[in-house]
Amino acid sequence: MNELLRWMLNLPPQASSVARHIDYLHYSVILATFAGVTACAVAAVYFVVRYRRRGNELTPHVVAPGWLEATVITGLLALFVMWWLIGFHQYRELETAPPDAMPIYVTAKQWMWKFQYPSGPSSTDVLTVPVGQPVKLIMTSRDVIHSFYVPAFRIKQDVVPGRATTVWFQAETAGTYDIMCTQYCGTRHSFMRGQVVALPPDDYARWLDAAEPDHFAGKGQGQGLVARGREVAAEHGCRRCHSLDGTPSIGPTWLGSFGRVRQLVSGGAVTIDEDYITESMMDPRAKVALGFKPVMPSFEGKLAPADVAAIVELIRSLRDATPPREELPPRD
Amino acid sequence: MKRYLLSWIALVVLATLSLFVSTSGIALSLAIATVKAAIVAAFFMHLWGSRPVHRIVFVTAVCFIVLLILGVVADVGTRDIAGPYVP
Amino acid sequence: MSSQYESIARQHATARVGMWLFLGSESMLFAGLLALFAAYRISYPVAFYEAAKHANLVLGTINTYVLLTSSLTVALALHATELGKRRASVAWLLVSIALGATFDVLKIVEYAQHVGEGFSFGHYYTSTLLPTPAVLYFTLYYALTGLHALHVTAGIVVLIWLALKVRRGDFTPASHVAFENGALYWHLVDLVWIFLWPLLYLLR
Amino acid sequence: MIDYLRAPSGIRSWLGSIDHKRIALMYLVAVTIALVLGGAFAMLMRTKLLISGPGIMQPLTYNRLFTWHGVTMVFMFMIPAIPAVFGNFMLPIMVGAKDLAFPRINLASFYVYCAGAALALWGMIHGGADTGWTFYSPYSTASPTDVAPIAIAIFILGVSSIMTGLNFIATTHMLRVKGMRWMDLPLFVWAIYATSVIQVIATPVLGLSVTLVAMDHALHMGMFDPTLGGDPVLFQHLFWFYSHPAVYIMILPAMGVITELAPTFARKNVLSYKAIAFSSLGIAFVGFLTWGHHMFVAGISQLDAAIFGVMSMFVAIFSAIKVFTWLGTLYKGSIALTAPMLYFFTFIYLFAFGGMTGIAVATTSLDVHWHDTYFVIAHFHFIMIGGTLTAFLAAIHYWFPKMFGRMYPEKWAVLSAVGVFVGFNLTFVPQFLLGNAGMPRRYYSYPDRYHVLNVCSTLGAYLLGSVMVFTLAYLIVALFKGKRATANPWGSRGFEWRVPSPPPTENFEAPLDLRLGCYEYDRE
Repeated sequence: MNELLRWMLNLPPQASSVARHIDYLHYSVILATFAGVTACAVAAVYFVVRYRRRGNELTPHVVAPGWLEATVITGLLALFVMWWLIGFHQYRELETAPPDAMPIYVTAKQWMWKFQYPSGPSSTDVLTVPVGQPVKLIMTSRDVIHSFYVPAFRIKQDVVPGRATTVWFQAETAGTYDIMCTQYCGTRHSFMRGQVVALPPDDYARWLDAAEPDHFAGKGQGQGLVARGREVAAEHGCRRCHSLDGTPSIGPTWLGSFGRVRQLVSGGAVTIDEDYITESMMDPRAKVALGFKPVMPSFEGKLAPADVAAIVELIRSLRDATPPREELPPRD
Repeated sequence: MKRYLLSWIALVVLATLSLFVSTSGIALSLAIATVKAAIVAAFFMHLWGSRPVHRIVFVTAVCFIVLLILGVVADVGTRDIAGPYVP
Repeated sequence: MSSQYESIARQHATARVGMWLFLGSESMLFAGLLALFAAYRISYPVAFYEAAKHANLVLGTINTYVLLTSSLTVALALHATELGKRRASVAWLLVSIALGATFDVLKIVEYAQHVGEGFSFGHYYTSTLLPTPAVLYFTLYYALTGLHALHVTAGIVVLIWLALKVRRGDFTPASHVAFENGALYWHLVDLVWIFLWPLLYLLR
Repeated sequence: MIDYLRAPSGIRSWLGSIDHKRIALMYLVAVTIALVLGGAFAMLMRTKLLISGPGIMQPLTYNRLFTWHGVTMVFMFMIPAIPAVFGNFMLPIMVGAKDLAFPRINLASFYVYCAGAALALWGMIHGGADTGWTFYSPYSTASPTDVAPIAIAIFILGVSSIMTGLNFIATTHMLRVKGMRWMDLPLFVWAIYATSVIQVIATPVLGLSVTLVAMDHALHMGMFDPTLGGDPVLFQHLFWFYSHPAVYIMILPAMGVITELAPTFARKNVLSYKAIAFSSLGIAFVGFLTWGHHMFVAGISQLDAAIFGVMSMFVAIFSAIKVFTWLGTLYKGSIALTAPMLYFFTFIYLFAFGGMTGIAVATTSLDVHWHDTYFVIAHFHFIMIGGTLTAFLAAIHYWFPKMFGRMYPEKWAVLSAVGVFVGFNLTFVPQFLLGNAGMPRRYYSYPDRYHVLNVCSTLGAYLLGSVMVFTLAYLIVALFKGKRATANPWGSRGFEWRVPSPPPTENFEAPLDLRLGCYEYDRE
């Protein structure tokens, strides 16, 4: 039944964990549409034939009974709100990635996709992922709004410049599926297409080892992104203000900070995640940590995406160690 | 005539008041501004005694201004409230 | 009286309804900018807090008093026309025009001072004192007060046209709906400034 | 009483006329030219999509074409079409007035429309705007093409729209004939009133957002510039705050026309007057709460997505009420299958189908798959062409005798109605399937697997285009050669059929007699 309806509606294969549920909701909505519209058509044809004009006779003033109107309205409203409830529940699943999802950094640039894996390799336009494991894409754009769309996974998320948006999926069947940019982004918008290659876990592991990390940053032969992160942090002077072992310094320590909630000078708090770290590198004075001076320079344009990803991975790798008691200076 | 002078005095007093009370946050200043706006609308713009259509148009416009601001603020303010994924 | 109305009073009432619809529509123009201001203020509270300190509170406050007083003088001018006192009405109108002009001049002075300090808008923003999102405060500042100043200037033109008509004696205590609509427009301009002033200047 | 067509003759008397009927005809000419122009752009686009890879035209040309198609159709045809032509002509007669509240503003709105249209055409010839009619920043503020003229032209067209709306609201409130209460108003007047409320309230926000885009593009004002901390999603909020109510500006007058057809050709009282009247107002006001469903995947918060999702479901209820009330009106009627009635059934079928796919797209998780694909394009064309354009054709045929004093050729009209239905379905049903398969919109070249459906859609477009040209042709011929029409060729009780056709400049010799209501077919 599912296959028949999927073929009739010309839907792409259901290759992700959520695709099947979304398609069931799709079938219910489309079938209800056909039912409703054919009912209207049949009623119209019946009325035209049954009540065709025979002469300019007078017609009774029929008033719609209140109960009929009420039931029709509440019935329809219940149906529509039920669809919304199911739809929004699925939307929540689509929007919030599972905590154990493997992060991959996506940079959208005018008319190409760049993928950066946490363990080093990076690739353009082809995203290789393991089957059966949730993958979280942390995406940002270097120029205009693009939109990451994989029809086979039923996922889509606009990639907004100046911000990190995330989308997640879990490939169920191996194969190659099209990536398409669906937000108009310029002359070659329709050529901005890529592929997701879903490999069984062991093939994926083999692919990962074999894949030479892109000499993107020119350094860091063959070691992971975390090691590259340490090197980039030293080279760009981050280590002068941010310690890795918890010793207090000019800037907040990175030890055990990932995932924690941090108070801000401007009041309010923020959970330290990729979004906050990326933003603080590009625009450090936007959300200054409580108890510290806004002295950090901006790294906008000085750090390649691979370096940004490397530093985020470095901070993520330090999160399990327990930080020393954070003594905060009294609030001046 | 007297009504105009009275409302002018009220407006000036309220303006000066909101100057001193501004340190205690934007909400109070906006409340005072709304009172001043009500005075101008009611007396200077004769909303007080004129046709109900005028009041309906004024209230509708104010409602839609607030609606647009709320819609945008509701989005920007709650962008990362989404809790962890519970399967 | 146009032929589709059955009485001149009906035509005047319709003119007032038309004017109020126009005022409702005009105020929606500011709704968009206010929504942007609210959104950016929530995204960057610190930057806006810092930037608001550089807004010239003295000139802002003077402008508030200027506009409030001009609302009074326009109302008095209308009142004088209703009583048939043409000379007093023209006098009050001239005071209102002067106050409106003062507002515009103070605005230009403020703009010059800001641009001098490097707080221009968008890509022309050159100051490095403040956190980067502060440029949004000034872009919004110029957009909001610029649009408002445009409306003040349009209001001044309307007041000048009204003054000429009053001097020519076109308005009688029975028929002066154009004057009422002109006054309504001026009061709307004052109403908008009543909200702009706390938002832009009193962000302490 | 000489009728308004021949009263003062001569070009100057037409171009300077403040008679609402003459201004309506001038709008009809301008709006038809816009329709033909927009249609031509669409035909060129469909021609390119015949082949899947690059070819026939440069990508930049195609991108400009879909922008011009969008701008011309939305701002120069869909929004002014029914209100400015049939609202202008019929509203005063239906409320029993001699003319609109502000005739000079009415004439001014026509010339402001012409100025806006001229500036837009100059912008297009000057090679402007490849940003899509939605002008999403930051691409619209960084586009190599010249965006500012077309953006300012849209602002000017908005001003004309506000002037028309303002005129209609004032007329409905203040110029009803003595003794006509709100519940005696024809339902077309309710629909035009609700449309005017949206026009007056929502259009300024569009004016602001396109001006911001024009200034960002020309003066680098950087309001939405991400490098300066700006947030492009905020532009989408401002744009869709106008543009969703704008789709109700397009559909409400069409619903008004359809509501007038049912009682006349079924010779029967409307099933429930209050349901239709208040659902028009309901659509107008609740329509303002749903703009976020265009941005489910744009990066708005989940809370916002929830609110806008629910509200979109509520606004659909009002449309559903209208469809059931129209069908209910036919029950126990005496239906004559004339050409307007064929358009009536086309409208019911296509609008019901388009509306239900609207519910489908408003369901949040399904929108993630369909957003910005050809499914959305098929949905809104079902409502715009299946709804508004069909109602526009129905209105022209229904009120042709009243406006021009002549009858249209019934045989050709039936043929054109059937042609529109077939051509339309052949064009847009394949696009539903393309959208399901995931073909994104605004694609100059597409993967080969979508090729067959695109060719089919293009053939449908050619058929629909030729039927439209055929319809235009026989209507122009009927202007001069049509049979003389009596005052009430359809035997309708509507107020507009109680004045001679074509009506005199003053509309009424004696004030409108309200003893017999406009939908009372149950007594003589």
